[in-house]
Amino acid sequence: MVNAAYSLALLPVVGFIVNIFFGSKLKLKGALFSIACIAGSFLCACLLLRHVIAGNSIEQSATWFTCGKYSFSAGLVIDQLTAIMLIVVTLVSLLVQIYSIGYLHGEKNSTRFFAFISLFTFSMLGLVLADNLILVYVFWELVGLCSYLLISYWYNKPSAALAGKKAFITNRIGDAGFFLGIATLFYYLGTANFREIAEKLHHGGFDPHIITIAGILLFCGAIGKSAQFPLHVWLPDAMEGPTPASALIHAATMVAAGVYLTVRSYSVFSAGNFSLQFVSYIGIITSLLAASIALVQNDIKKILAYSTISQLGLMMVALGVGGYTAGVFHLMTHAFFKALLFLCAGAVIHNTGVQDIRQMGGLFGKMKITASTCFIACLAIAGVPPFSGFWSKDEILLAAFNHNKVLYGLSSLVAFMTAFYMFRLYILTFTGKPRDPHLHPHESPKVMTWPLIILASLSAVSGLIGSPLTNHWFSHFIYFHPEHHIEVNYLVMYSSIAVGLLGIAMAWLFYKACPNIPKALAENYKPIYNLLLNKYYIDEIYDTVIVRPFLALTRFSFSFDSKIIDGSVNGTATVTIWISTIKAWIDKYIVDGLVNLTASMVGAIGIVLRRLQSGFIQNYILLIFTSVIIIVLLKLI
Amino acid sequence: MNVAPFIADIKYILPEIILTIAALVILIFSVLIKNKRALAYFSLASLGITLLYVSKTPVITTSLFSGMLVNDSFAAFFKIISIIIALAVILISLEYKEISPNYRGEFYCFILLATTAIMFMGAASNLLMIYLGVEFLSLISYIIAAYWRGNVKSSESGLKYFLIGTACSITMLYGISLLYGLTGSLDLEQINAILYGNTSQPAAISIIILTILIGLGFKIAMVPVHFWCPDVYEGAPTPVTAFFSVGPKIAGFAVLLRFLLTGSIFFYEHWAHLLGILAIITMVVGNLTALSQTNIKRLLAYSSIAHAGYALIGLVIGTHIGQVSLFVYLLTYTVMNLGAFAVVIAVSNKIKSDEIKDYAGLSLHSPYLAAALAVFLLSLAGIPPLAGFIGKFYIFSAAIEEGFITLAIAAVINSVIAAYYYFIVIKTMYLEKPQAKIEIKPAPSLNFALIIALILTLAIGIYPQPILDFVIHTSSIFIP
Amino acid sequence: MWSNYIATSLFYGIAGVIVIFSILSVTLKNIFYSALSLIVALLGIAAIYIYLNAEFLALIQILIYIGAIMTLIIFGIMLTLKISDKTLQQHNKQQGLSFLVSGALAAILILIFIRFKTTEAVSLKAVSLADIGKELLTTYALPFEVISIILLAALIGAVVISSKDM
Amino acid sequence: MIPLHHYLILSALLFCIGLYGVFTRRSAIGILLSLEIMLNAANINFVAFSKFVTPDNPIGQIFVIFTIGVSAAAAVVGLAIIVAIYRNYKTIFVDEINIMKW
Amino acid sequence: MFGLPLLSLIIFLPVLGILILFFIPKAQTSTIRGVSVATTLVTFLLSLLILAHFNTAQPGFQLEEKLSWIPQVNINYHVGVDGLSYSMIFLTALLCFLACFASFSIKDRIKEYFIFYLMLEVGMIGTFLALDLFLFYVFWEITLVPMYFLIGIWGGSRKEYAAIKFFLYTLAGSVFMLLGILALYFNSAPHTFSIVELIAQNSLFPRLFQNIIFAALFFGFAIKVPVFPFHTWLPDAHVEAPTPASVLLAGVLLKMGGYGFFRISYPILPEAAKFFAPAIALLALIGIVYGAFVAMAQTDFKKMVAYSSVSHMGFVMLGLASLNPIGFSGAYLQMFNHGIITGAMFLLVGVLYDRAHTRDLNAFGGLREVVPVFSGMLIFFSLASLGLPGLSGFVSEFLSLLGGFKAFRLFTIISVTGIIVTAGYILFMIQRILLGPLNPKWKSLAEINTREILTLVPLLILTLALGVYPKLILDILNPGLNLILKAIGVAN
Repeated sequence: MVNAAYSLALLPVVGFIVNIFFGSKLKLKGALFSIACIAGSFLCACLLLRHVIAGNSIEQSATWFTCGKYSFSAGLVIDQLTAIMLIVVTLVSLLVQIYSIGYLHGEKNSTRFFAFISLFTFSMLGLVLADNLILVYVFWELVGLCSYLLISYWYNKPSAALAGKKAFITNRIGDAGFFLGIATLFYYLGTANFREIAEKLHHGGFDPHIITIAGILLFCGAIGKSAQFPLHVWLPDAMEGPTPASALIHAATMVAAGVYLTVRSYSVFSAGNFSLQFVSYIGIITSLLAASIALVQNDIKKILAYSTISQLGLMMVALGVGGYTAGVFHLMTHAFFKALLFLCAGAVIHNTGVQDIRQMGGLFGKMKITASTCFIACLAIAGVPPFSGFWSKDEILLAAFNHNKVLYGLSSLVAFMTAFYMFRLYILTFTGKPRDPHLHPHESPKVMTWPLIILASLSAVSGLIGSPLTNHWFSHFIYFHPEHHIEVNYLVMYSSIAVGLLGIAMAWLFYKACPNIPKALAENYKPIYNLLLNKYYIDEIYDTVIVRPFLALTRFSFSFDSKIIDGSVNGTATVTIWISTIKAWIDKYIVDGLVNLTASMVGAIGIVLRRLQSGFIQNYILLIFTSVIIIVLLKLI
Repeated sequence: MNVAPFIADIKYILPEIILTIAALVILIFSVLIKNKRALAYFSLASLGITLLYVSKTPVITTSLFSGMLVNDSFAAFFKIISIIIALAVILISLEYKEISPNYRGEFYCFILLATTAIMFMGAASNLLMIYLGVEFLSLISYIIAAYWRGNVKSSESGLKYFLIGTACSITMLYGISLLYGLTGSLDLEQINAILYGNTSQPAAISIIILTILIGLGFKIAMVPVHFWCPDVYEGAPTPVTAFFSVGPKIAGFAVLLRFLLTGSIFFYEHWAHLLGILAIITMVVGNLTALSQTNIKRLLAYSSIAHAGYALIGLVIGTHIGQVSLFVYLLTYTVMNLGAFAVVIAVSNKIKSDEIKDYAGLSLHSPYLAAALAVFLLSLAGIPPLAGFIGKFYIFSAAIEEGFITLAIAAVINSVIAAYYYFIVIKTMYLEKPQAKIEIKPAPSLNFALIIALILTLAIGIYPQPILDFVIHTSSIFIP
Repeated sequence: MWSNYIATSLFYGIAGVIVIFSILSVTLKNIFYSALSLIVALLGIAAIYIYLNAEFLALIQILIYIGAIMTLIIFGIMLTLKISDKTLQQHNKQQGLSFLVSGALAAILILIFIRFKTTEAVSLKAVSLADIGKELLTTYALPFEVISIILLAALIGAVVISSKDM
Repeated sequence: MIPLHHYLILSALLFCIGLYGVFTRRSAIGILLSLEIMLNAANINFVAFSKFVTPDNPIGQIFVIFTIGVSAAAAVVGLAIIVAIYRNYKTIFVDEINIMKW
Repeated sequence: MFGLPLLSLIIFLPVLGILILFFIPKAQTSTIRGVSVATTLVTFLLSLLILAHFNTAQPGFQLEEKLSWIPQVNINYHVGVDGLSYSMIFLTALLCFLACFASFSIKDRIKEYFIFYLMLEVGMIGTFLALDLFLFYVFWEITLVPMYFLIGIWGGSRKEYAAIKFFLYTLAGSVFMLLGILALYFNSAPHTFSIVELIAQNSLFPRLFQNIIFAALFFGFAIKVPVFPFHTWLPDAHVEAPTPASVLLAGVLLKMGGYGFFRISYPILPEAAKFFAPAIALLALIGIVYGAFVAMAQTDFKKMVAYSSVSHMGFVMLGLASLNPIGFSGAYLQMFNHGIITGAMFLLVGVLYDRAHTRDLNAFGGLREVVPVFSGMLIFFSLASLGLPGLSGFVSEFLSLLGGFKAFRLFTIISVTGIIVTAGYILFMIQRILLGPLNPKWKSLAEINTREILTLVPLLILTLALGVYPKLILDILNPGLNLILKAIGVAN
């Protein structure tokens, strides 16, 4: 069974190598090859899931390298959490790859895209399989790299290059915190392996203060990667990349890595006394912020990006309030319907060539399958009962309700806003009459629609495994420590359905029934509207507060380096003052003497000494005897 | 009539006698025969014989001529060095055009006489003998400095050298008279016996030491008495400058060492402090003024002042290790300096100018010569695989072993500054474009001297052991 | 006793003559006159030698120093004298400092010589010329030979340097 | 009898007068003269010490003989150089003879 | 292998090459190039042969050779190799061999060029193998003169200034080092220069004495590393040096300083090492952050890579100052990796400069379309230099920071910001050169040719191999590092 795990990880690498080196020659065959690889690893994932369901988990590690008495090991662990994640990653990656054959049909050499996608899948699988924090850190940055490569895939677009750089650097900031967290844990607990950390913390006897700091530092990594509040600015810009890439990376898998890390090292968070609250506070701030911005965005991909940020925020809230299972469950369901939404958006953009939803309208007639699958996804994300979104969101609200009423209230507000902006999007793009005459949308080809259909069915069905119908099989499958089962609270369930339906109704009222309400609202609440439209001006704040002064500082340090340090070391600065004062007197000799000399201080004294050599014999003799007199006087005194 | 001892001592000063006779023979023949090269070969032959004789005879330390000279390995060391210098100078000046053909014979005679003068100074242990040796060497130096009669600069350098030289030697004479007055004897041993430990008249002793220091300092171009050095080096014909930079300098150190070490009449601890300061000032002045020089002979002049400063450190240290380092330094300094001057002669024979900018691009059209000069300059700067480094290394290790940390640090900083102006020359040779495209072929004799100097510089640098054995042996007689 | 008194006063007279004439020779504008005043000073010094019962030295002083060297110098003056030289300023500008330096040196030396203590011995027999001759040829034989070579070298050098043809 | 230090004072005076002459005389021969004065000062010293310090052994006097010899040689060489300078520079004023400086 | 003195052979083989070159007339450039490539190749093969003979597990020096050189002063020609020096020898031989290929772009005075080039190699290999302080100092200075000429004659516009500045800086440092060595010599019991004996008696030196000597040696080594205040020679020397010279300068010469710390300063003067550790850590921190900041503001490609070297070498000093096994392994590995990565970066800069004749970053744009293979290589090595996991740069930086974290928590936290800024300026560089719209001027830019690719492939393989499986080299380094740690008296 272990070699299934190895083959699972290594197949995408094979796909990557084939596509990178022989991509230009293989053209389409290269893409098919990488899809085959991903399909292979998906099968292995299913095998492993069956193996894990059968109750046994795999754990293997070998020493990576040693320095002195510390030895660093690298290995893989497959337990329930990993199995679920493997399925999610490989499945979504497979579907996205199939979809992108159609999407990138026109591209010149699209094999590079497939190469990066398979490299990304490899690193994501590695991240999920890794058994210790250091290995996670390794794949963590590799995943960041792939997102950089994919965002700046269309390299001749300057905005894509900028967005890629911004994504990588923001991730790097998070990674810096992540590293410090690993270092604290490594020294304080003596190990980076998850299982050992959990056992050690379980025994207790550790100063909770340090563990809290370690937890918060680890969470910094998650903030960076999952685009939580302070470091969320890169995700909306990451939409520059091709939509299938966004679907896979910026919706389903990579952004979920932050959540996965928090889940995987949950023992650290629970041991610390303040870290869980910290996680929930960050989570709720992010989701509120993102949801409010999404209300007014007009670019279809930006809306989905902000919705991802807010859904992730919700997952963080779930983890923060102790809803370990709820978080993971929402992560899984969200991966499916958010990937689906992105692929629909991709299809829409691919066919209409425009991203602004105000220009779209009435596409339902032309793109039946895309519209219908998108409708299912909207229902799921809004939390309408039979669909997966309802079950996972309900569990989160339940966990929040049990833990802290305020969080519960805010989360349901977020649920309401989510429902509202999703259906605003749906109504504006698909229903009503087409606003832009010269758009001529048409249904996307088979290869794109089939993944949509599969994803739609998944987002419909996947919620059931956590629902009471299968008596909460999911919470028995993934749980933290004592397997406590929270009983269903019907009040919370009904209120979440009500909130969802209210959101849909409002959207229908605003955009279907009387379209002038949004404009009216926008007019009289001008400042708030602009605030939201410009994303609370966070980008601008960052730019003025951090980026611009930073660049100024680099320019200053460069001038400081070349003028002060360089100058003072070989005396150029001070010498210029020296020479100017005695310029007239020794001008001729300075000019030709110094033409190739660096005019260092040493040189200047040399010139003065040289002047002593006046050529007059009697000067010399006089100087000799004066020095004799001086020496004698010195000697006598 | 106790004439016998006088005759018995003659066999000890045979080398000096051979050279004087050779000089006289050259004098006579220079009038009779026309081709001057025969004279040169004759002088080389005589030098060769004396060298063989000196290196063969075992050294028995006795005092000769009732205390006038002392024949010991110290004197033998200086005999060998002075003969080597004379050989090199004659070889270098064979092709030198500026020395007018009809006075070339006298030139060789003077070089031989100068060598005998240095030998006497090396061996003198009597104040009178020291004074005569110094005067003899100075007189010959004034003559050969002004040897290039047509040239304005040469006669000016001769005049400057004469006037300042005589002034300093008369001051030394005055000091010797006072020393004689104080002790009533001219023999160094007796003077030391009398003066040792008696500090009755500090002022008188100070004046005596100072005046003698002025006289000898003049020879090694120490700081207060270094002013003549650049002008004379620039003016005198280049082979003469080559001789000045090594001959008198080493003789000066010989006498200073003899004074310092036969007995601490200099009340050693009393004066080490002053000599140390003078050494540092000499180094600093030599190096700093050299930075802005444009004429290569003046640059080498200032560099020789700086090297006198380094050698002084060896002197200041005074213990056995200090002496050994001084000898090693003088030996390596001689080899490098003569080599450098040989190249300068080869170039000035062709380009007729000593300005540094005329050396531009030398490496392109005569790579061998440029490489040789580069090696010598690097060795002067003290870069490891070469002889100069061994000299500097010994001086630094002596300084550190005896705890003269400030001296060591001053020397170290100075050697960095020195590297700068040596590199100005290397830079012009290698990094700049040449104006004129002239291929410089050095004369065979000059070439021969150059190759020997090059081989010696590299050999001492890479495997200094044989040289060290030779030096340790000679300086072993002074156990302070 | 009386002759003794005259001798000492005569000594101070001669010393005064020497000092005055050497100052004159240093300060006189006309180089020829300063040479002559130097000759007078040298004669005074010869007299001093007699006082120090070094008669032979006095003889040498007069014969060689004045006879040979001073005549040579006067020849030199004649060779290089230009008519215009007489009127020119004979002293360069650094008089002030040089007077200070030489004065200081004089003061230091005199200070030392006043307190100069040395082993003053008294001997019966005066040093005769024969002793000097014997010493010259026995203990100082080597310097004797060396001084001869020096004079020879100086001779040749003078010929080489000042000969006319190039 | 004239005490020793009177002679020494005389020689010191002479030495310094000679020195002053060397500093200030402009003509080369003038300097030569002053050098002769300084030399004689030293000779006086020698003879005085020979009489007072080593009366029975004429070291000082012999030394003076040699110094006179050397000064003769020096004077000869000096004058030769001065003549050569005169031929090249047409002047023997020392402060005009400095082509080589710095 | 049949008793050949392997170490002396590898040191003096280039000398043989120089002798052969002397007799080849200046005109036959191809034979000159052939001979020099052959010499560097054989030297590289020799280094592999040494590896074959080298037993990695056994700590201490192997293949030792000892000949008395100057018995008077107890100086002897004593060479030996252990894990630390072997890795540096391998790096030197490899870079020399690859840079020799890159030297084919040198067109004028080729014979002199290769003579200086081989002389440089002698000095470098000698420094790493010398076990006698005097011999170490001699080889240390031998590298100065050829590098001066390489920069001076074949350099860029301000070559003279850069060459003399490089020379004087290093000379000033090495001269003080000489004083330190001499002081060590005179204070060791039986007056010895041998490093092994000095380490054995390092407990005898009194504390104050150790501090003074450490300061003197620090001055010499810090200039070479370069540590913060003494780094100003590096950008000038790099920018003006021809490509192969700057590859060797960055790849090997900087490592001599670090090697000096590991081999001489730390084991012989343990108390001083502990005493100065915070100061060195602070300088390292400044080096990392300041170097990265200044690199960010550069418009000249080569100068940017030069300043990035200052920043990367800051990690070496941080690891060094941490005085624990992780920090030490990280520091030494960083030296090795930095040599390979920056060597490759400079080769790439050379490739670009040979074609575009400008190094101004803003003059490029969108080259990815025109030269995909070159941009692939550039991206690979840039990512390696910004410390992307999976490549060697990451392992060493991670270990240095981890080691540093244990010793100096606050300094390391600030240094971690360094890796963020590093990512910043490297991606900024990639963006300006490769991404964005194609600058029409470079439409006809020639793709990287096979010769240049061949020089880069070995480095690429090494970076990847050491990144994925660093055990390969860490096992070679560990015995040596543990020995040093034991000498310092740090709990292993």
